[in-house]
Amino acid sequence: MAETKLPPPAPPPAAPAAIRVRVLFFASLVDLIGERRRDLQLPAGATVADALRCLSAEVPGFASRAPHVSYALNEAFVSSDVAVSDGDELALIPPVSGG
Amino acid sequence: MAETKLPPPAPPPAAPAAIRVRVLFFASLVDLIGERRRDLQLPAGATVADALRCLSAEVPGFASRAPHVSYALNEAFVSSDVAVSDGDELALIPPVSGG
Amino acid sequence: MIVELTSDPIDVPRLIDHVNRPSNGGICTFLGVVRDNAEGRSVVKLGYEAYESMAVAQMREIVHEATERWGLDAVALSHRTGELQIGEASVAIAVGAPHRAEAFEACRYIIDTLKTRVPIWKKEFFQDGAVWVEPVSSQPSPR
Amino acid sequence: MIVELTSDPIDVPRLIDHVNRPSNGGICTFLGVVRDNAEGRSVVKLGYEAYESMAVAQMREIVHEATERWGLDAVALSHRTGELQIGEASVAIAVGAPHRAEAFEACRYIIDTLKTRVPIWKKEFFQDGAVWVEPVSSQPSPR
Repeated sequence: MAETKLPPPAPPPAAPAAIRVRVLFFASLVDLIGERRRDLQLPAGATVADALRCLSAEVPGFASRAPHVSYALNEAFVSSDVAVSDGDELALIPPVSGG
Repeated sequence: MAETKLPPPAPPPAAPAAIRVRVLFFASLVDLIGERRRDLQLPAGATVADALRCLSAEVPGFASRAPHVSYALNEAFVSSDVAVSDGDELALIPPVSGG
Repeated sequence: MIVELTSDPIDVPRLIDHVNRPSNGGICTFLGVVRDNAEGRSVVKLGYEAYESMAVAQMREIVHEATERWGLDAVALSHRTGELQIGEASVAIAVGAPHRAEAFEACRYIIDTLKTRVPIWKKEFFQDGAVWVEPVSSQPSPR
Repeated sequence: MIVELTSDPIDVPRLIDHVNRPSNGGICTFLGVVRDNAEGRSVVKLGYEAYESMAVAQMREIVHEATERWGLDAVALSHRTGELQIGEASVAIAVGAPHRAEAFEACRYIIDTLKTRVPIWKKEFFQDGAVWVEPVSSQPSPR
């Protein structure tokens, strides 16, 4: 005779795993922010744009600079809709003036 | 009574004054001609072209090279119809290959 | 290939020697040197800051693009960091090629491209202050 | 301005120093160096012969044309004479300018123009002989 098994209990809804992203600042952004790097805690699935919104909330004056900043994720230029992953290095690149 | 004067005797036709031109040779023309300079005696009023004709007569093999040679009179490039003067320095310039 | 960031003065003859190969007939070099003025103001000195690891990676990539496009085997690219006095070279490029057209074009490409996307920043020091130079026209975009 | 013919090796750093003025931000140099081959044949060495007085006069004229056209105050041009080994510089040009475009363009103009009308001739020495190089396309015409 077949036994009827109870389904296992559903897991509780997972709190989104937090990821840590290291943000690097250079040149005028160091002057603005007062430091060269900062670690951000972001929800899994966050994008570069989310990281920027987070910084805009934390750093007075950053929001107005953001449109003139480019982003490099692990040393490659990316657009702001790219997702970040735990351990990523996100560099904020003001307009460059080498040469 | 009016005297009829004889016209003065016409001067004998002047032998054209001879001019001396120093011709300079370079590179392959030195190999052809076997010397770096030669003085030419030319009639007054002679042109660069006359000097070249004179050289073509004197130097076997020069006539066929002449079309590829440029001319500098006293260190300035000239065309072959320019007149030469006594004491001029006429350089024959093969196609150049400096640089 | 030499591709480097350096806080020491750039040794230009070393770069030229590096690209002077027996098969090359022409070497074009470009030096960026510190001018004594900027937009009408007297410049006292300059400072260069780099995102070093990425700057070197971008410089390598640009050199690679040039060697591929012009078929070159000899390029040297050095960029200075730190504080520079008037007349010092901030960047030096040397390109050797069998013929001169390629040497000139590749050298020009490298400096033009470096200025658009290598993460290095210049600070101009005046008598009465200093500013980071950030031409909006040089804002890099993803490629 | 430095404009010279020399039978000694060209001192490239001296030319660069000469054009490194405080108002200049870019220096472009070009070196012609002796290649080990020409039209597929191995070259052992080169010899350069010049109509020296006129060559220097023409070089001065070309430098003058470039300084006028690009508004430059700093150009150096040196051409070697005599026997040269592989890798030695036969000609060196250094141009300093406030901005790089002028430096590149003037430097290119000077080498291109020099090759069309400065009375200097190159002899290529091979294992089994030697020839004067006389490209008919470089036959100067009166100006």
